[in-house]
Amino acid sequence: MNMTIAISTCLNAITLTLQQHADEVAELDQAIGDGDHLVNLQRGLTALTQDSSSLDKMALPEALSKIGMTLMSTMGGASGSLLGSMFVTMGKTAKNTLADFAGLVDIYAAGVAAVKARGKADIGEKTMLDTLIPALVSLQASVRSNDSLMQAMQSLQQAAEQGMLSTKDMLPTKGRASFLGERARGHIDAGARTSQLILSAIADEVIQNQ
Amino acid sequence: MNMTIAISTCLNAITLTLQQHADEVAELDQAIGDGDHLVNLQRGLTALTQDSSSLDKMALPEALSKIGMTLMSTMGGASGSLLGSMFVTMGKTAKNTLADFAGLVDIYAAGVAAVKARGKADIGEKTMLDTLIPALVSLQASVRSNDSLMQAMQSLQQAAEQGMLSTKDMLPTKGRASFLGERARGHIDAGARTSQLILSAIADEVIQNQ
Amino acid sequence: MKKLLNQPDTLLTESLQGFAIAHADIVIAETSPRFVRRKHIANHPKVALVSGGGAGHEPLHAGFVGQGMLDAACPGQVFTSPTPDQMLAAAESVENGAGVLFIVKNYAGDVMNFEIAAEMLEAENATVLVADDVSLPADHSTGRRGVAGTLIVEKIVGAAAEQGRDLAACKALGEKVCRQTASMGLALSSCTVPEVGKPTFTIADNEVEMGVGIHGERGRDIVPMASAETLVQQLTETIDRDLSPQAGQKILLHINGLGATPLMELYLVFDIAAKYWQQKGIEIHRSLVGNYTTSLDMIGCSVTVTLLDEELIALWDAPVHTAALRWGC
Amino acid sequence: MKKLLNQPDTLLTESLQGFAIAHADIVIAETSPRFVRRKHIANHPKVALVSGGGAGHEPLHAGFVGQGMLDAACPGQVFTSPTPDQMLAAAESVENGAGVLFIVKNYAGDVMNFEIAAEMLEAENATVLVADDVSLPADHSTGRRGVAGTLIVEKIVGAAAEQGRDLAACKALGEKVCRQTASMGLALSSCTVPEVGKPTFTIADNEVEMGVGIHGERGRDIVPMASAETLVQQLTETIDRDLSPQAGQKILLHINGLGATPLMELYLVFDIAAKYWQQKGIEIHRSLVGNYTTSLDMIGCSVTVTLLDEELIALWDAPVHTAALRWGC
Ligand SMILES: Nc1ncnc2c1ncn2[C@@H]1O[C@H](COP(=O)(O)OP(=O)(O)O)[C@@H](O)[C@H]1O
Ligand SMILES: Nc1ncnc2c1ncn2[C@@H]1O[C@H](COP(=O)(O)OP(=O)(O)O)[C@@H](O)[C@H]1O
Ligand SMILES: [Mg+2]
Ligand SMILES: [Mg+2]
Ligand SMILES: [Mg+2]
Ligand SMILES: [Mg+2]
Repeated sequence: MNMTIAISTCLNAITLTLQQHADEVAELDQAIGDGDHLVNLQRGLTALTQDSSSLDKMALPEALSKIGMTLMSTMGGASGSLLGSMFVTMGKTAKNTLADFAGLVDIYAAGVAAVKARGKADIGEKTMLDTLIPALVSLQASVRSNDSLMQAMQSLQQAAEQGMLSTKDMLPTKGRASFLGERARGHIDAGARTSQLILSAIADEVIQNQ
Repeated sequence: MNMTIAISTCLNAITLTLQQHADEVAELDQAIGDGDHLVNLQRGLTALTQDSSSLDKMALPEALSKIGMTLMSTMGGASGSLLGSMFVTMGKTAKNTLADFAGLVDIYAAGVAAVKARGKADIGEKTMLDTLIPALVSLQASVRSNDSLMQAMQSLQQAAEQGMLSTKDMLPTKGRASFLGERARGHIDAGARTSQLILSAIADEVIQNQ
Repeated sequence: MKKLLNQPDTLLTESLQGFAIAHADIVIAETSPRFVRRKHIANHPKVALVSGGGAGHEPLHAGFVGQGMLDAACPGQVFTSPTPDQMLAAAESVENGAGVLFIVKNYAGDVMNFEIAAEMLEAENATVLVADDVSLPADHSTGRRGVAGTLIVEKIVGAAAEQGRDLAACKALGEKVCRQTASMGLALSSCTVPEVGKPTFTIADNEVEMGVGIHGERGRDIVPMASAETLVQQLTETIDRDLSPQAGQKILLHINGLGATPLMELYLVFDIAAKYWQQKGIEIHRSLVGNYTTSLDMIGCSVTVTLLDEELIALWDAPVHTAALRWGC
Repeated sequence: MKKLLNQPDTLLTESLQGFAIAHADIVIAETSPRFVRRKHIANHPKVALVSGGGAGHEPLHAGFVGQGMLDAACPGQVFTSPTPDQMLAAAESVENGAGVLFIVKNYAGDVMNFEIAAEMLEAENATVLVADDVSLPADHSTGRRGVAGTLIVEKIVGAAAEQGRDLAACKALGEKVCRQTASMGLALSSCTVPEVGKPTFTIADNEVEMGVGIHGERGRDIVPMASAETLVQQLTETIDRDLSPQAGQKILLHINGLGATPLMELYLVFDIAAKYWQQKGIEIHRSLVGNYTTSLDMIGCSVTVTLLDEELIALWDAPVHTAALRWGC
């Protein structure tokens, strides 16, 4: 399987999808958060995009670490520390992992574990993890069943979307939305939505790049 | 001519007319003043009304002084000091003046002079004086030409109304409205309007009481 | 109207009760007639500083009663000057042999009511009229309005009175500060007088009221909504034309919020104004940023500049202990 | 959105520049990464107090940097926790041998970013987590939020650090103040985040958001608009249930405005809250009324109570010289 796509390509795709869903995402964090999630992510993305040509030239471990450090020092907020920790950890893991499909899934798994650890959270708490974990489970299943890259990416997209949608009826127990208690039910979590948009955009790029 | 009407009767009539024109008066002071003129006047009136039975029993000089002191200590604002000074001065003048029609006009003249002195203002400056002075001129003319009380009161009402209306196109040079300069043109002065409403209500009472 | 209150007509009394409890260590609030005075009256003759004005400008004036500033303040109804009996009672309660100096913002209502009080007061007294609003021409028919510069007069003269200057000297000093102080304000919104219950005026999203006073009234002109840079420039340039400070001049730069402007924005305004003056070689020697002379819940700000000399700097720096301004003790 | 600004994304930087000029006598503002620190670092080892959080709460935290309170503060973007590199740089710039105490409001973003900074910092360090919002149950899944009680922790621990207490003692003291402090807030309006440009939520004229945090978010419940008496009662009763002070207990009563509430109304709230406690035989021993922990231009307030003992009283009264809180010097 050929999975080499440039980081800059991914960044452009992510920037585009967030632009297209900007109002929706902003409103999600306004409804049950504090309204800054879109701007936080975009600040991080802008910083990464400025670095994209040098990121393209780096080896995967360095690139992932650099992405993590950049997100950590530009985003702020809950999502900044979580995504920052995720990528820094992925960078560390990548150093000792073969970057084939299974290896990339392992690297992603390490990233998701870092989010769980940093956020002291798990699936079912109405956070980005409700996207990230189902996506991981789907990827791991694809590795086990030797899916084609196309199949793997499509299942990933489905799993991420289902996970994202599942946050709608959840009672939040982590992050700002938890303070609203029952009032937060009926709203999708902003971080779950952006994670899903990002994963889906990357998957599209992988599919197109085949 | 019989002019004895109870102060309480006048107060009730004034209270009623201000209630009927409350929104209009409030809006006049909101447009080119600071929006408190109606409330200031009503605060003064409420205080007078509480005292009305004792006011009814007093001799004219004492009653006028008492009204002046009460307005002075309850109204505040430009209008409080002006109406306060007006009535205190009328009380002083009443001590040495026969309270027939001509005498009452003299007493009123002293009150208007007090407003002019306290406010360092005159006709044409877009203030209550644009009602008070034309009303005085009309009353003095009625004295000279020996008008019937009915005639005198009707001319007074006309003069006061014309005076009040004349403030609309004036450029204000005293009071808060002066700060707005040209922007104040096109609005009637709140104090001119309330003075006119008050004079007119008293005139109606005098007419009915004949 | 959404406000935290019980009844519009009990708000002032209840609020003043709260003020008196919160600052019981330094002030006493009297209720009939209504005034606030220092808890501790000097035991030697000292010029007594008395100010007052309509409510709705909090912390002005009651928030400036205390050591090194005012001796007493009379709050009127919202935007309504207090009455002569309040001023008289306040003055009599703090006068202790060196006379009374009234500090009066130049508005018809305040001027006339304080005039009446001054005529009635037996003790020796004098008045300083504050008229710092340079949005009005110097020859305006009633004189200029008194706005946010008032607290600077109160602070500086308060320090001088505390140090024992006599009535004539305090009055002269107050007039000097007035001459050397200029202010101008703007508003992005109206405010709502509790007893009226709706905004005093309406203003479009793309409009700014330029040259406003502090009674929630419209400004001299409507100007188009623009960047803070552009708007603040209009304030500072007008002040500059009036005071014409020379390069090397030390100034006190005071940015005042009208009540509902976030502090973050006031510091932005400070930044713009400070740079304007610095580029002209003027030294920002002292500064004060915050909501000090407000118009209830109005969105807006004013810029005030006082030209400083060694005398004024020393008096500005002198200890002050009031509810809203405190340093040096 | 009507705000005094140039560009939403330059507001923070410009505002901080203004802050640095206005308070150049006591603070220095660094820009990359962004933090504010005391101008004068103690020349003997002293526990360094570092706090921070999203902007939009001004004067919290930068307004509390100075003698007797914080050593440094890191402002994030509006309502967005600062980043670990800011905290690290701030801590390293003020650490002088006695370790660093981070004072962190309990929000996921603040907690996690400060955690990362603490992991990276080589110097000895500890953290006090402020979680004083009793609108949430004590066993809330993330713990309670940190709100207006934070400044009380910063003031009291700041005084102790100034007096030379060591890191462990400062942390223990901070946790004691946290245990003895409870807050609750309400909002009559939303606020508008400059970069978003419209209110975070809408609320009907007859509704109040009860139990709000300080990020312009909705409260725990919507309650019907009512008199200040009724609304404030709900705040004080919840605090009372949590702290259960006994008759004779001395308290610090802090009424905080959320940004756009006139001071007159805050003193009314103080009056209501003070009487509630006085009727229970509680002594209002110290008080603080004003806009200290804001949510931009939100209309609303919070009530905070800290149970005092002689130790806390002495530390509260100790000299403090910051932009927003100053006494005793
Ligand atoms: N403890 C946590 N674990 C995992 N994800 C979290 C946690 N707390 C918050 N999040 C995620 O972060 C998102 C909010 O990010 P953002 O708005 O950028 O930061 P903040 O909450 O600090 O304003 C939430 O929608 C949620 O998905
Ligand atoms: N110098 C003056 N001379 C005569 N009348 C004046 C003067 N200044 C103000 N007024 C009158 O007072 C009215 C305003 O009264 P009011 O609103 O009660 O007081 P304030 O202006 O202090 O708010 C004006 O409409 C005007 O008629
Ligand atoms: Mg958020
Ligand atoms: Mg008026
Ligand atoms: Mg008025
Ligand atoms: Mg945030």
